[in-house]
Amino acid sequence: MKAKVHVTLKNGVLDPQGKAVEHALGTLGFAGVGEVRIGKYIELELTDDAVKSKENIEDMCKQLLANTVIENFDVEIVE
Amino acid sequence: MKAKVHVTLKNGVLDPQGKAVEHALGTLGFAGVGEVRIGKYIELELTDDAVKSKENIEDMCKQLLANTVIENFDVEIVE
Amino acid sequence: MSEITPEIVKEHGLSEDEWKLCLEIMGREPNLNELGIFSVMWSEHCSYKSSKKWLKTLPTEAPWVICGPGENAGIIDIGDNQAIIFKMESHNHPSYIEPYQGAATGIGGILRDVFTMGARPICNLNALRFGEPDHEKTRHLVSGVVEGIGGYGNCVGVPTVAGECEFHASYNGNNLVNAMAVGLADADKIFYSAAAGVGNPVVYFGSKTGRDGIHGATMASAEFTEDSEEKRPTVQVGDPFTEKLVIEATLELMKTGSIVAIQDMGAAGLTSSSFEMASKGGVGVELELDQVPMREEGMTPYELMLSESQERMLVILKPGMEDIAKAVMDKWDLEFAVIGKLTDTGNMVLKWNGEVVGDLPIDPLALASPEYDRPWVKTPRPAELKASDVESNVGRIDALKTLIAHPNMASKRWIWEQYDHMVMGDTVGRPGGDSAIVRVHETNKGIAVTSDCTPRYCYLDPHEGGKQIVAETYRNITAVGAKPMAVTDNLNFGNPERPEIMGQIVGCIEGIGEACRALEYPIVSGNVSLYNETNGTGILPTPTLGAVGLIADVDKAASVAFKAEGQAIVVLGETKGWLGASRYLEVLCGREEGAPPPVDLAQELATGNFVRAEILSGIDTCHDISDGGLAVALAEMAMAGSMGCTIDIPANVEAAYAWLFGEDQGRYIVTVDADKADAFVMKAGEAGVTANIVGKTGGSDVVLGGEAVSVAELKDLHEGWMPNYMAAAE
Amino acid sequence: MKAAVIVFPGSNCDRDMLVGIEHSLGRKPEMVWHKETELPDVDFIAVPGGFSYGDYLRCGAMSAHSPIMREVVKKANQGVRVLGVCNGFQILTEAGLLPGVLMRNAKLRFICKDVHLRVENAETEFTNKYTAGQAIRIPVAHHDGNFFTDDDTLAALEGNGQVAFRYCDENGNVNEASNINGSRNNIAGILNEKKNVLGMMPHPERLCDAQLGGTDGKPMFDALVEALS
Ligand SMILES: Nc1ncnc2c1ncn2[C@@H]1O[C@H](COP(=O)(O)OP(=O)(O)O)[C@@H](O)[C@H]1O
Ligand SMILES: [Mg+2]
Repeated sequence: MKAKVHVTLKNGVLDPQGKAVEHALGTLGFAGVGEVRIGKYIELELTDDAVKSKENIEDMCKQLLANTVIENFDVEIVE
Repeated sequence: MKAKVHVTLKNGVLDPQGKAVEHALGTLGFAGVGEVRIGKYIELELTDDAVKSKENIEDMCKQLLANTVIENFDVEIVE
Repeated sequence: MSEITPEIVKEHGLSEDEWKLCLEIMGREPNLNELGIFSVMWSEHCSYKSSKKWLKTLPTEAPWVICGPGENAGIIDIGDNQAIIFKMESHNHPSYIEPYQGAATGIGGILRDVFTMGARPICNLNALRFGEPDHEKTRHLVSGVVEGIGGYGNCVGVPTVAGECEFHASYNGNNLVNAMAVGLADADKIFYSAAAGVGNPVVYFGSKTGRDGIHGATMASAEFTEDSEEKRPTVQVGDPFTEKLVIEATLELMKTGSIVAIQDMGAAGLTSSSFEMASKGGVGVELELDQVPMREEGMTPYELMLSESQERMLVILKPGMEDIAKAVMDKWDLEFAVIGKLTDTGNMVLKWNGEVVGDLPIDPLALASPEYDRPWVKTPRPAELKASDVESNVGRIDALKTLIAHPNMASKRWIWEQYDHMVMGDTVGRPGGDSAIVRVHETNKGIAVTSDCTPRYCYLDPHEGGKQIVAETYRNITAVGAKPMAVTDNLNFGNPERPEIMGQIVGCIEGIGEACRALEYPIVSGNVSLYNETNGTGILPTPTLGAVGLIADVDKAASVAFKAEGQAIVVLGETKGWLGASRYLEVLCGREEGAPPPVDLAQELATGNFVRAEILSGIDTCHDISDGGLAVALAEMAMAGSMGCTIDIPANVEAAYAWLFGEDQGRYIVTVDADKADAFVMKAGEAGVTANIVGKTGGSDVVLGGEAVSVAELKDLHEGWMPNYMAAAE
Repeated sequence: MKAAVIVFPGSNCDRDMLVGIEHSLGRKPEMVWHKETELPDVDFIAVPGGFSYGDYLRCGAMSAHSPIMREVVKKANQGVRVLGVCNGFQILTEAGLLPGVLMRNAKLRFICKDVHLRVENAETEFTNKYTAGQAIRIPVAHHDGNFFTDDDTLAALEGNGQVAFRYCDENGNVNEASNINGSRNNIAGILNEKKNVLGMMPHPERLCDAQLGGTDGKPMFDALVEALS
């Protein structure tokens, strides 16, 4: 069992890496790309039944995996 | 229209970040978490029809978004 | 049934003769685990089979040398029971395949060589060579390599204080990344790698072992071909955070008195570390490979022996000290495992869940590794060029402006500002000078460090080129006021199986040896990187040297910047106007030819001693003259001090451009108060050193024989090239 | 002054900080390992720079959860002076002692060089040996020093005199060109509301010794020593 977590920057928060990628894509000749936002994708292997609740993983996000001042997170549990 | 790109480390490639997070979760008292792998999640806004092919985004991945020596990528196009 | 087919032998890079020797040593056909071990132990990278014969000719001794080549790093005595431990090593091939991780793990590896002997690393250097700036791969490589060096070095908290960065078409397919680490230890608390004590536990600590870089060592010994990029998954990823923990844990473990011998796991991982330790100590080893901490499931003994996972150490403990050592590793959250014991069999016995899966005689394998006397031809010395053989259709100011903005001469600030060069709080001389200076913590002593190589000289005349590199490091150390103490070498060449290349290797080593002997400046450690070729085109011969000097009082150190207006500018050493193989010829005339300037070693010593003594008695501004000659050196002093100078070109010179841009060796520029200049020139003469007053400091322009350019304009050109070049990619 | 320096796995400016404090204090501060659950009786705590936990995930995120940080937060709330430099600043924001976050530098590269800072608030126990508007020269060495916060918080910081330092040129002009990392309003260092907690990206402890090229960092430690003795 696994948890897949997406951590993304909130709207309005500056994303220097996204900006740089946006610019670099232009330089490389890839036209037609608008805003680029870079987030994290975290896969957690769950070895123990106790953790398998979504709430539990959300707790991990709040405490560590995301900085909720600037980031949103999204948790999905998969087999 | 958007492209969602996941960039993840290839199997067997060391993930120092994932390892450190795995350890930190343990210290915070979250038991039952096995391996943690951290990748990137990139959202690209597509403003131009020309870029909307999956191949085109895959090209961007190969050239810039992913380091194909150690990373895999996965592209999904959404409305 | 043989499991070892000729194809398998070939895949492991063993020649037919080597395979025969292998059968002879084993007395039977080896199994795959054993073959894998032979393969890495006898790779060029681990065995030095092509260079050994010539390396033996280098001078390695001096009264202040505590430990020369043969251990993980070289050690010199700097008094007060303190020792400096240092070495340079290449990570060329990995950095070409994956620049960030390749360069990063190069830093990690060289740091381990130094702290494994008991030193706390105090600084790093990096010598970089890339293809032409407009080659399609160059920017990407520069960006990745610099980021990787910074990413690793900054995180472990060791300042990167000096280096080099050059571009040349011969590196288009083979960039060079040579990293040097310098550490400080108590002279009476040095740790060596010779295993001892039958029955003593063999202990592993650091990171877990994964399938990283298997066959990295053999890869580093093979030429690149178009399809080498297929080998990518063997790239190792560095974990500088873990390295930082390993440094602290190692130094802490050393204080517990539990260590008999210690060695990092570098190229060829567990294989070379265990064989070297056992061979040096004349003991046998029994390893329980299933006890090795593993990162992945299903790993095999073959993989465990050959993995090049980073941040791992091997140590022989005193009996019964396992718990003490484990407590240290627990504190630092590192893996710890007893993976075997020393035996008296003289063999390496590998066990896997109790079953023997390999049994090899240690000494025959480690010591009887092949040594080749490869055929070589001497490089013919090119004709000497006269000034009149060199066209000069550019004015001197334009020539100067072109030179200082040229990729090979422009400021490398863009690089060193990405390196934390101040962490640890002892960087007294920051990057940008002739040598960087790192203060010995809590003293007023300083360690001066530099790395140098002039590949174009080595290509045209390997012997003179070899001498020149030694002399240049000697000058760079001397120019800050430090005494040159010892050298580490990193010999980068093409394919040694080609006699012309072998001729370059022999010539350079002989030249280096001659100069080191003359200057009482031993080589205490080094590394060889061969087969730097792509599709049959080799790199310029690039025997990079890293040097260490000592200054007793850092407050007396000199720097290149002009400091006061109206001082006399004095050139020490003779200026004849040697343009052969010069930057002027290369950059302004597009010619890479002619005999490079010869080095007079006796004169070098006399001039060096004079300069050093004068700095210690008050001269605070000094710069050696190297690439681009007198004019470029003056411009560098002006830019560093934001102060101009006025230079009079002597009337009797044959050609002004030769006088300004010639690269005659053995020269320094110093400034002295105007009223003391004549006495200074006299004093130099008495010491057997030619001295000429060429002008004076002051103003906002550099004026060369009546023609002027502002220091501000020079600075823009000099500082502008690299950021502009790199920005074009962003 | 009784001072402590917190040491995390991966701290690497802990010794720099120790020496910086020692220059003003005349003796060494106590070094406290992050796994400790109690702080000695101190009136000044420094959280030094480095790459605690490798800066993995987010700079300072994992250290903010170290056992000792609970104590640091407690003491800070009791009024003990806390200085976070570089990674220390990042840790203090992650631990909630200071607002905002430090994002990747706008140009994405690590920067190590001397920069100039304009002293914005010279009336705190950290800064009262400088004068308001003075330009001081202090080195930076960071990859993630791009200070970001939302408009409201920014307005509050500006309104309460919580901005301690701004990046400027050598003449004290705060402009786009001197904003080395893209920070909002050129912010290089901020205070909490009570002004007993200061976080800054530049390293004052690295320029407290003329041999290292300058002493503009020393007045900060002198000021603390004076205030706390
Ligand atoms: N890759 C690098 N890393 C750090 N410092 C560098 C690097 N490349 C060049 N430098 C610094 O730039 C200065 C000039 O380099 P170089 O021209 O090679 O010096 P020199 O001619 O005195 O040998 C030196 O201080 C050197 O340490
Ligand atoms: Mg020099």
